[in-house]
This record gives sequence, structure tokens and C-alpha cells, in this order.
Amino acid sequence: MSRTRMRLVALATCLMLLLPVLAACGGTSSTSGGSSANTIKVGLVTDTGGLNDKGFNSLANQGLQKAKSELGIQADVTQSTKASDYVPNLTNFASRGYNLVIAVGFLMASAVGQVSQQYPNVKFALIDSTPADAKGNSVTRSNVTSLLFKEQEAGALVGILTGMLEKQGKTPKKSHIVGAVGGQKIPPVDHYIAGFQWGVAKEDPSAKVLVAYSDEFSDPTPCANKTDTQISQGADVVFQVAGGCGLGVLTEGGKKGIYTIGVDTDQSASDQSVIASAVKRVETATFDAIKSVKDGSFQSGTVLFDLKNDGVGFVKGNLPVPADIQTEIDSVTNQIKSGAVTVPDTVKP
Amino acid sequence: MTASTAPARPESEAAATSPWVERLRRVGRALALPAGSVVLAFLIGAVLIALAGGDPLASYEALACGGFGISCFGGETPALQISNTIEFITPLLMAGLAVGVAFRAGLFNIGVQGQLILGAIFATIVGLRLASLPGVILIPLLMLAGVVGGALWAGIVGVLKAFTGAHEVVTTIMLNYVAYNLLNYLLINGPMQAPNSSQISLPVGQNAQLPTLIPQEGLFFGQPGGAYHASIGIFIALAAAGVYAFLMRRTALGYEIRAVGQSQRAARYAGISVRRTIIVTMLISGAFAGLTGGLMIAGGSLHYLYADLKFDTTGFDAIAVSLLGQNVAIGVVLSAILFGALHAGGLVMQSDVQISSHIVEILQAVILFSLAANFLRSLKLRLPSLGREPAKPDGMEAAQAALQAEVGSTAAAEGDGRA
Amino acid sequence: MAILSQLLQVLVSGDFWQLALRDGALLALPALGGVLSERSGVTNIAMEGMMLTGAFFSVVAALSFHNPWMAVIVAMLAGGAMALIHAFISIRFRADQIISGFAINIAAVGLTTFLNAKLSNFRGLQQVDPSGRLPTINVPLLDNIPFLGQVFFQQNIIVYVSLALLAIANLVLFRTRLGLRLRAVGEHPEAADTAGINVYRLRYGAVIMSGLLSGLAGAFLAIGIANIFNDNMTSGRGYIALAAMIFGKWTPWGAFVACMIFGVGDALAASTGVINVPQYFLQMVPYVLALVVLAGLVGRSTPPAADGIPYTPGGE
Amino acid sequence: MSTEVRADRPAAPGGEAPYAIEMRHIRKAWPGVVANDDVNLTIRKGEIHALVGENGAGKSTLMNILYGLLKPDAGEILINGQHAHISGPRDAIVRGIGMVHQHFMLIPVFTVGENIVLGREPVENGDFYDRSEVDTRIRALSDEYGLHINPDARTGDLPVGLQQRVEILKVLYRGADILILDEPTGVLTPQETHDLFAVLRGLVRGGKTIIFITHKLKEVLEISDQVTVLRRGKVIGTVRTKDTNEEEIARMMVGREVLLRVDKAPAKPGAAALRVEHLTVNTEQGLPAVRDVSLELYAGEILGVAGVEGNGQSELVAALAGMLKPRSGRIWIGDRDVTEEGARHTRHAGLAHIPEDRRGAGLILSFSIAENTIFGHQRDAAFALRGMVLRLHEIYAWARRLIKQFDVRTPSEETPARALSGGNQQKVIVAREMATQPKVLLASQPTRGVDIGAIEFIHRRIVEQRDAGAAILLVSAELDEIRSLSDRIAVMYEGKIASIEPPDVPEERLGLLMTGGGGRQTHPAAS
Repeated sequence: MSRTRMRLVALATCLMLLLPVLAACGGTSSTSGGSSANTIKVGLVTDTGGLNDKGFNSLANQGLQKAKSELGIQADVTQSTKASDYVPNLTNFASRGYNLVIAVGFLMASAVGQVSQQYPNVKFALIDSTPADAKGNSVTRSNVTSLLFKEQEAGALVGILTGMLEKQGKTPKKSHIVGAVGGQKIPPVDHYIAGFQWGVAKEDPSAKVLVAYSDEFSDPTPCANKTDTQISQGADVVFQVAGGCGLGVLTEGGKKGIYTIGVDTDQSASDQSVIASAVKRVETATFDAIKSVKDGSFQSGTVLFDLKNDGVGFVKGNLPVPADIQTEIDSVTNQIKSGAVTVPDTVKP
Repeated sequence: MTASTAPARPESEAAATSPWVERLRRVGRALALPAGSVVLAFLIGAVLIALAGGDPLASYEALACGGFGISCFGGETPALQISNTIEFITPLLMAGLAVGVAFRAGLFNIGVQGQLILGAIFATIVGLRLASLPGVILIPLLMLAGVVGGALWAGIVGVLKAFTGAHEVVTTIMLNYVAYNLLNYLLINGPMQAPNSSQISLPVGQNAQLPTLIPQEGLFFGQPGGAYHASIGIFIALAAAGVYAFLMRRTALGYEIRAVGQSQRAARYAGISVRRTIIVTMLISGAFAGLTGGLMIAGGSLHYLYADLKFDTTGFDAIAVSLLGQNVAIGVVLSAILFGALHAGGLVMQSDVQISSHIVEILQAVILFSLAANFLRSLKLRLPSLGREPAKPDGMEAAQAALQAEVGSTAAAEGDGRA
Repeated sequence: MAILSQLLQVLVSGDFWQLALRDGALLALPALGGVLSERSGVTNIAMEGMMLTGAFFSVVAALSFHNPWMAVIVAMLAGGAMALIHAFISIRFRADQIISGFAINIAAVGLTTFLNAKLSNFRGLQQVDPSGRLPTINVPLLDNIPFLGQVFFQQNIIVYVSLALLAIANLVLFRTRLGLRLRAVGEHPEAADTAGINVYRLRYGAVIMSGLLSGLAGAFLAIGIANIFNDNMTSGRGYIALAAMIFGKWTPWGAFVACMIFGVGDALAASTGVINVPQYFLQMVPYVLALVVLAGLVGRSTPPAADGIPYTPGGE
Repeated sequence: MSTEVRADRPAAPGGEAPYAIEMRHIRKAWPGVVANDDVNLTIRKGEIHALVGENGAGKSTLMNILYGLLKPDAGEILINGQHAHISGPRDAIVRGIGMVHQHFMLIPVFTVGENIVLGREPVENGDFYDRSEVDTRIRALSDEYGLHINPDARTGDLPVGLQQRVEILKVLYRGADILILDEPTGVLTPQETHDLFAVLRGLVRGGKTIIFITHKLKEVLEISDQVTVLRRGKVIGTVRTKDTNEEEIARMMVGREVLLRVDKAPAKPGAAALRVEHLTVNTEQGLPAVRDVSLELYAGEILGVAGVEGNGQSELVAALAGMLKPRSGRIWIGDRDVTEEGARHTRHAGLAHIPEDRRGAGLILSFSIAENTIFGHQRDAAFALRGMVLRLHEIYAWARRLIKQFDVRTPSEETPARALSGGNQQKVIVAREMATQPKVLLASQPTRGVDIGAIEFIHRRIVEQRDAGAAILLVSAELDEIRSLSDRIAVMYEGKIASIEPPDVPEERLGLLMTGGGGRQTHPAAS
């Protein structure tokens, strides 16, 4: 009996050790790298939100997939499940000679700063931030392009709409109180909110803008709850700036009969209450970055996406925009585009 | 009851075997089931991958590449993959020990994540405040700070359990949430937020970072040295595993911890202070957890504190690591290697063959199911020696022992085998 | 002082308590599931996973059937299926129930994330349109009562269901034959077995009930509150429910009291803009409160005598 | 009401079948052990049939098979002449078989009524438990059999004798015709045993059949009509009680001549080794257990403590051993006041303790034998450097020595204690506690649940310790054990020492003292 057991243990151990080796033996014939050497290889690394985040990870992936089908590149994705995955994931693509590695999210700034330095021949695109050095300071690297958005300009336009509606008493409660629910307190989120504050104040100086952060991007409940509180404080228009969590803002607003504003992409289909969306065309930015590598026009430094180049914008929702308001929005749009006005990007307390 | 009919095991078997053979056999017995569970899980995983439209063989090749640096056909550098895996193993092993030591005393520490966060906070503070100290002094201080932070957090649990009986599952979960909010407070417009950023602290300086296994300058295996992040942290973790083994097997304290985990009544009989042992155990558990936090700051690829640490799953993965390793040092080491490799491999698997890395979580679950349920027992009819040993973590036998005492079974070992 | 008056202002608002009750009732479902499972002698830490699975499948079903009731049924079945795995492994294979429960939680994360990506082509499942959402029911007349009307009679239908289930479970557990037998099985399975009670059937039933209830909670979360599925959206609620169950000493009402502490906590967290305390300290309050109450008032919680011990007939 | 319960049972085949139960060629084996080997057992209707054998002889296995808790590997069962397939207790109950288990199948947190009706609960309005109906039925049943009990008392609060009454009522409530009683007298006083026998005789007169499992030969002779002896899983024989005697049954049980008396020389008491003054101890739950007890225990004597379980013996021992803090009073070992010392230092002062709960306190079942041989001494210099690092080499050597000296049957010192038989487990404890040559030895139920061979061995060792000058406090529920080993006998009743008697005190007087000096022991729940 004991001998049988010993043999079994031995067998199991050998199997364990051998499995990978066998796998290795089985496949030694295949060559490393892709079959066609001149195919552009692009790797996308998501932040911990993952591809299903209904926010910038998902949008970046859409841009990548579009590039795959339209430009014929090789497109591979890795999802990070922890913050400590960022560097290994970026390195994984960089070390294998990918032409472009796309990092999605503000929180990957220092990871990109680190890896891009080690792989100067690999190009990087970082969405929402500039790379940071070991001390956490923003740096420029010759192989990194930072895709930054002037979210405040999109925020300003939905703010104009909101302010006008409040001023004209066309909001559900005519309360002159509006709200914004952010996900995490990070610059891209705050830019939106700052623009929104500016827009609202411009049209209805008496209006109050409530601001809250949910500290959550995936669970919609905290966002719905924050919305609830803002509604009970009198808010009748709430702007969501919290990705997947913020979808809770939209439905909660719909339930309570107020207006809501979507973010990043046209979210008017999400709920009837969505009167407009402040969009940020991450998919376009991603696509453009890939295209620039493909056609050799890649430039390091910062690429700014704003109203002028249609990188951010205003999209109508389920409420017909009255002509006077539309006129005002158009005029502010032109002023911003022309540089006549500058929208602030820091949230006022 | 009935089991009292079973006499002692026949002596003939024993007389013939030397202690070494006995010991070897015991190791084999302990390893056979987990190993079998892993193999079984991979078979089931292959079916899942095929169902999802993937190629199981290619997927496992990528997994093995990412995990162990073997069978790499996508242009990966094996050494780099191994380095990544080591980087992932380190905190898992350390945190697995934290869970394990508590399990040994019959305590279920779900709060390793919170303790780890406290450890990381303390370590970061020391790393930043004493940045001018040389590494040989700063690094030990930083680790010590982590230990203190974690032990403090877990110590609350121990004290509450010992003096009020408050259930550790509740208190650890509560303290996790307190720790998450503390972390948020510090990093979001709080005292530790980096000046030009949000959600993160400043990184600790070079002096506070653990030396990496491969020099940071120059090319190694075709890759820049800086790409290799595996640090001597792995040796710290392995040393901790050694300490754990020594503590459990060779010290009176470990003996007492195990006794308390098996039967508090018996411990009292032996003159062991149950309260003191519970508190000490939680302090040790928290120290391991806090050291994990210290290692994450001083080792790894990010040397700063970040708010997303609250969404990090290390403290929970560690529970699986500890359970799979049956709370034995060598078992925890092996299962940390397995889980670390699976995690690293999953990332590569997704990038190479576009099979979602979440399949790895399903694999982990199947491994645990298979281990817990001991499916291999069904093979017992054919192979009578397999599956006799109960695959039960040491610390959780207490209740069973109590029951057996109650029903008067004397041949529980046989009973387990039979069951 | 300003803080106190702000706090007071929050505490007397109907909105606050409406929210607290909703989240308390949400947590009460998995907590109740845990109570039933553990009362029957099967340790259950898998509520998180069962809830997440329920949430996912409720959205899948709501998107395909545009009917919340179908979605609720599908969610409960999904939660029940996860529970069945736990039951099968715990009861039939006499597994360590902590390992099994933990594996359920891991499996649920992997499975739902994997399927979410698969079904939505990596975009995440869409939002549930109003036809697929669980309705809020305003009880006629009663909903006009000041304050109380808003808190108790303007709630999502599942809140009423949850409260009713709590009352029913309490009655069943402590007043009926079924409850007596269930408790007997959890206290002393041999005694129950020798009295001719089918230990396994009751244990299977109770564990599956915990899955159905957790699945229902998942549906409530996904198509009653959020109307969407996001990866890992339960974010630890199952563990909070586990804590509530222990806190409440394995009784339905005790667990509910604990759930209400966390419901109030959620409502407090939502009120961060109103009360002038750093947000994160405010959000700590419920957890610190639970710690203090547990340590000071509740003390030792003793599980059912046979909780977590697999049963083998004949005394081995 | 009992007619209703009986209604769903197949009709008895009338008087023509003489046997209530026939078990034929029953075999049951575990890996490596044959618990029942081709066992044949025939029980006549209306008789009291004693089933005797040593621990581990297979009695309980056989009865668990009959009750459906275990499945036999082979063999058949006939009940009232009809083949019966019993796949669970439910089948057994339906066929009129009831079992009173040695370890009570009672749920401490349930009321008496709930325990009795469990599985056959009267309900109203659907599924609601009908408490008043339960009370009515139990009252009726109590009156019928003269077994009085309060149905609303919490079962865990009752003394053991009353708990047994609940068990019997449980069986009767289910309308059992055939009652299996597994070691029913182990926990009873002589009076309670006497009362139980009266009840059993009454039941037989009322047409019941009783199978009585025991290892107490006197009781076999007193109550049974037939005796079947099992040894190592086999039936050695079935004899009519009238035609046999104690010695013959003992020989059949053990397979050799058995010395039923302990040989010992008269005690030579020395100085007081243990002094207790006005000791008052509460249970862990805070209920008074020991009330103002004073005693002196001399070197070289065995003081037996007799008493019904639950009269403070356990708490007295726990307090002496330093496991329970006394509320008041003082304890000295020699000249050292150990009242506040705790278990560890009390042990250092020269006290050893064989605990009553072998598996729950005396051993850690998952620990190896070697580890168990230092249990309580794990920080002693002999086994741990500076009290911290275990000296494995010394520990293993120590364990091997004890195994040899005390004849522990084990494959090796690294075998987990769980794998040993009850007798060998107890030998490990006895070895550990005696090997330190204690000044004071507390021996609590030292032979409970171990086989005759081990009992003899342990008794001999206890006497040896006495002769070597140890002061021994022996607590046992077995009056025979107390009477044959003790030099003096202290009787405990309700936390006090009722009297100290010489060893040759008549059993009747002991019984009287154990129950409060004369009257029947009454409990509020019994009325």
C-alpha cells in the first residue's frame, strides 16, 4: 500500500514538472514573433477598470479595434487587475518589440514614465496624463505621446446648457441647484467638473453647483446614493463624471424625475433623463495615435484634444434644445475655439 | 460511537518503516492531493477555454510562458517573465503566511488587506521621512514600520477577540473598511498626496528601495536591466516562510498556537493562556501582513502608496494561497508560486492568445474546489492509497475534533478516509 | 456644533432613512441567506459570489426579456446554482466549507467578468432599459404620511420583499416544524438523523435558499438600483452581509439590525456634501460603530453547534 | 395519540413469529478493521437481551446497523419475522425500533418537548409547531409510563438522569416496540439505575422488547433474560442469564481469565500533600458548582470522590488543576499556595492531572504522540531551550521512553494521537502525567471508555504511584472503581462533600449520600 502511494506521488510530481516542458517540446518548431515582419504591432494596457468599464478603457479598445480592421495592424490587449500589474504589462509588450504601447489612464503615469525610459525604441501613448518620473514629477520623453483632453471645454458646454435651463426655469424643480458626481478625484474628472461649474455660473450666477466624489468607478450604488443626496439638497440637474459608477447617476436621476448629463460618450440611450453628454473622443485619439505610428508621423510630447479638433464635445440628449440655448452654446463654442475665452480646469471648492 | 470498534492500526506496518521513509511518505501524501487538484483544474480549464472558442494548448503555452518563462513563442523573454512572476509571488507568499498563522490558531483573518494597507502606510511614511538614511538602515526601518503597522491593526482584532469575544471575521472586515477610508483620506487631498498628483503619494527614494536581483543598468537577456523588478524581497518572503515553519514546528509558542487552534479547552488544561495566544497570533499574523505592505512599497515596480491599493486583491488571494497550501510553510510557498505564476501567466495569455485573464480566476476556483472536495477520492477504489489523508487545514480541525470527542469516535483518521 | 446640527439635519430627513432602509434591506437578503445556511450547519462565506452571479444574470435576462420578473427568476436561479455547487461540495464531498465558499467567490468574479466581456464584445453589458427594471412601489395613502411615508412606503418592491422575507424567515425558523428541524440539523445532525429527519435534504435546501436570496439581492442591486452590470459591482457587500450575520448572532432580526447599521453608513457616505466632516472619516463611522457595538454590547457570537462540520451518518 | 403514531407502521404479523429481531450473517468492515464479522443475533419478543463486550467489540456497530445509521456490507435483518431493508433511522422508526444512544441524541438548546417530538412534531395551521399539543402528549406519555418531566425545561440544564429520561420518552413517543439502550447506566447513580430497571421491567410487561448494551456484568445478571457476548467483531455466544455467572461472561468477553479486583497493600499515608480550605468555585457559565469545600489529601493515599456527575466534581478538579479560578478559598500543594497560580505553575508545583475529557482536553488529536507527551510541559527546560525552542531530539527520546514504559501500542512516536485506540490514547495521558513523579495526581474518570486490558493496566499504575508516595485524588462515575481503588471515599453532593467514608462502605450508603442523604434526587424539571 505504501509503495503504491510513493509511486503515485512520484508520478504526480513528475507530471507537474513535465507538463510545461512537454508543452515547450511540443512547440519548439514555431518561430518567435509574427509571421509578417512589417505588420505594426500595438498593445493596449487597461487600468484596473478593465475592458468592460463602459468608460475610457472600453473606448480606447474601440479605437484599437477600429485601427485593427481599418489599418491592418496587430492589436493585443492586456487587462490590469491590480495597480502592481501596470509595469509588468507595459513591459510585456515593450520587451517584445511592439511598435506602440497604449496605456489607458491617469494612474499609469509613473508606470509609463518608467517603462518608456527602459525601452526608448518603443513608442508609447498615454491617455489622460503625461508620464511621470521616479519622483512623481511630470516629464517628457522622446518616445511618449500624451493624449490629453480639455475635458473642461466639454464640461463648459453642458454647463452652459444647464445654466440656461436653470435661468429660464425650464428645469424640473427650478431650484437653481445642480450637481456633479465625480468618480475619483483625479485631474481628468476635475477638468469636467471645473468646466461645468464655469458654464453654469456663466449663465446663472445664482445657481449652486454641488460636487461629490464616489471613490468608485465600478459599483453604481454609491453614485446613485450621492445623486439621491444631491437631489434631496435640491439639485435638479446632475452631471455624472464617474464612468461605470456614474451610470447609477443617470438611472437614479431618471427615477427621481430630474435631468442628468452623461460623460465621455453619448449616453442618451442609457436613460430618458439624459439631456446631453459631454464627450471625450478617446477612441479617436487612440486611433489617431496608432495611425501616426503606421504612417510614420508619430510625434512625442503632448497631443491636446479639445473643441477645436473635435477631441471633446457636446452631444444632445433626450431633451430638445431650445433655439436660444443652442445659439448660446454655439457662440461659446466658437469663443472657446477661437481662444477668446479660456475655461478653468480646477474645481472651485 | 461505532468507530470505537476500530482498534489501533496494525503494528506490522510501522515496525518495518524507518522514520525517513515515514516522513517522505507524509510529504508525498500532503503533496499528492494539491498536485492532483491542479492537474484536474487544468483539464477543466482546457474545456472552458475550448468552449470559449480558444485553443487550450496555445493558451496553456502562453500561461506557462508568462508564469515560468517556458514555452514562450511570442517573442517573450523568459527571464523577464520569471522576474515578473517572482514579483507577484512575493506579496502573495508573505500575505499567505499571514493568513496561515491565524488559521493555525483557529482564527480566520479576512483582514490581511487592511493590515497590509496599514503596513504600506507606515512603511511609506518612514521611507519618505527618513529618506536621507543609507539603505542598510532605512530598508530595515521601513520593513519594521510595515510590521508595526500591520501588527497594530491585527492586534486590535486579537484584543477584541480575547477580551470581548468579538468574532474576528466581523472585526477584520470592519477594519478593512476603516483602513480603506484611512488610505483615501491620506491620499486624496490629504497629508500624503503627492504635490502634483492625486491618489498617490510621493515615491520612496532609491535608498528605501530593495535591491533588485538583476542590476538596473545594462542589458540582460536582451532586455534593459531596469525592466527586471524582481527584488531580494522574494528572499525576505522565503525567509519569512522559514521563520513560519520554525515557529510552528520548533518553538513552544508555535506549539501553543497550534494547540489553541485545535482545542481551547485542551490549551487551558495545558496551562496555555488562550487569550494571550490569540493576541500574540494576531500580532504575528498582522506583522506578516504589514511586512507584505512594506515589501510592496520597497519592492515591486511602484514605490509609492496608491489609493487603488484598496481594490488590490492580494489580501484575499492570500486566503486562497493559504488554504491551498494547507497552512504549512512549504505548502504556502508552493501555492504562492502557483498563484503568482497563474496571475503572471494570465496577463501574457490574454495578450498572446486573447483569452481573458479572468479564466485564471476560474482555474483558481476549480483548484480550490477540487482540493476541498477531494474529488480524487473517487479514484480511491482503483488506487486504495490515494485520498486517505484528510485535506483539511490544520487550524480548522478544532470543531471536528470537538465533535469527535463528543461522539466518542476513536478512529477519526480512518473515518475521514472512509468518508 | 455646526457639524452636530448638520448631522441632525441629515438624520431627520426622509431621504436619508429611505436610502438607509433600501441599502439595509439589500444587505439583509444575503445575510438572511447566510443565517439559513449556517443554521442548517453549512458555513457560508459565498454570499458575495452568489450575489455577483445573480447581479450579472439578472442584467443578461433583463436585456433579453425586457421583464424584471423574468430577470429576478433567472438571477435567483443563477445564485441558487452557485449555492448548489457549494452545497454539493460541502455536503456530498464533506469539503472544508471555507475553502469551498471562497472558491465560489473567486469563481463568480472570473465567470461574470469573462462572460461580460464575451457577451458584450468587451464593451460591457448595456444598461437595462426601464422595461427591465424593478419598480418602486408607492403604497397608496400610506406614502403620504410625512417622513414615515417616504421611508417605509416609497421603496423598491424588493425592499418590501426583503422585509417580508425577514419576518417570514423568523417565523419559519422559530415557530414551525420546518424551522425546528432545520435548527436541529445545524445543532446536532446525528440527533436529527436518528429522529428520522433527512439531514442532507434540509442542508441542501438551506444552502440553496441562501443562493436564491443572494441572487435576489444581486438582481435588486443590478436591476433595481444600478440598472447595469459592472464587473465586481457587489464590491464586498457579501462579506458585509457575512459580518452582519455573525453580528446578529445567526438570527434574522439580529442580522437585520446589523444590516441597518451598514445601511445608515451608506446613507451617511452619501451625505458627505452635507455634513462638514472629511468624507473619509464620515465613511468610517458605520464600521467603527459596528466594531464598538460588537465589542461592547454584542460580545461573543456562538455559531450553531454543528456549523461547518460535514455530517456523516453513523458517527464518524 | 400513540395509536396515531403507530398507524403508519405495517401491521405486526401476529403472534406466530417468535423473534422480534433476527440479524443474520452481518458483516461490516472499515479499511483494515472488521467491526462485525458474520454476526448472528436473535432477540425474542418481550425479553430483555443484554449485548455485552469490551469497547471495540462491535456492539455499537451492530446496533447502528439495526437502527439504520450504518449500512452492513453483508447480511440480512428480519423484524417480526419479515425481511426488513433498513436504509436509515426513518425505516427503523417505522418498524418500531427505537434507540437510546450512549451519547444522548439531545439538542441542549432545545426544550424537552422539542427534543421528544423532533421528527414527529404535531403541527397546527399548516406547519406551525403546536406547543400545547406537545405538552398534552408528553403529559399523557409520562403518566402512562411513570416518567415525569417538564416539557418546557431547557434540555441542556437537566441532570444526566433526566436527560436519559427524555431519551427514553423520545423513543416511546415514536411508538417503539423494540428499544435499544446503549450503555444506559454509565452516567447514573445506583438509585437512578435501580429506577431505570424498574421502568424497563414495566416496559417489558407492557409488551416491549429491550436490547441492553453494557459492559457492567452485575447489571447484566440483574436485568437481562439472555446475554449475547461479542468479542473482536464476532459473536462468542448467547446464553441464558439464569445459567451463567459474572466470571463466565467476563471470560467470554476478554478471552482469558480476568482479575476483577485490584490487588493493593494497605495505604501508608504521609504528610498532607494537598490542602484545600473553604473552596468555592463557579462553573464557566458563572453558576455555583463547588461550595465551601475543605479537604486534606495525604501522600501515599488514594482519595476517591464519588458522586452523581454534575455535583461539582469536575469544577473541583478544574480548580485544583488551576484551570478554573476559584471564587474564594485557598489551595496548597505542600507548603505552596497555588490558588492564584494557574495551570502551568500549579503543574510545576508538583501536580499532575489526568483529565476527564480525554479527547477534548488531555490530548490534541492531530498532534503526534511525541507532541502529546509534552503537552503542558512544552516550555519546560527539558523540552525547550530557554522555554522557547523545542528540543525535538529530547522530545522524541522522551516519547519513545514513555511509549515503552507504558506499553502504548503505536506505529511510531510521530503517529497522530487520533490514530490510536481509546485505551492507548489514555495510556499516553497517564504516561505523561505519571512520568513527572507528581506529588499530587488528579485522576478524573481515568478508565472511561477504555478496554478491560487498559483498565487493569491503569489501575495498577495508579496504585504504584500511591505506593511511591503520591497523593491521588480519584474521581470516577464507576462506583466499583472508586470502591476497589480508594483508601478513603469522599461523596460529593451539590458542590459539598457530604461525607468521607471508608472504602468498605456499603454501596447502598454511598448511593444514599450521593443523592443528598436519603431522599430521591429530585429536579424541578422532573415534576
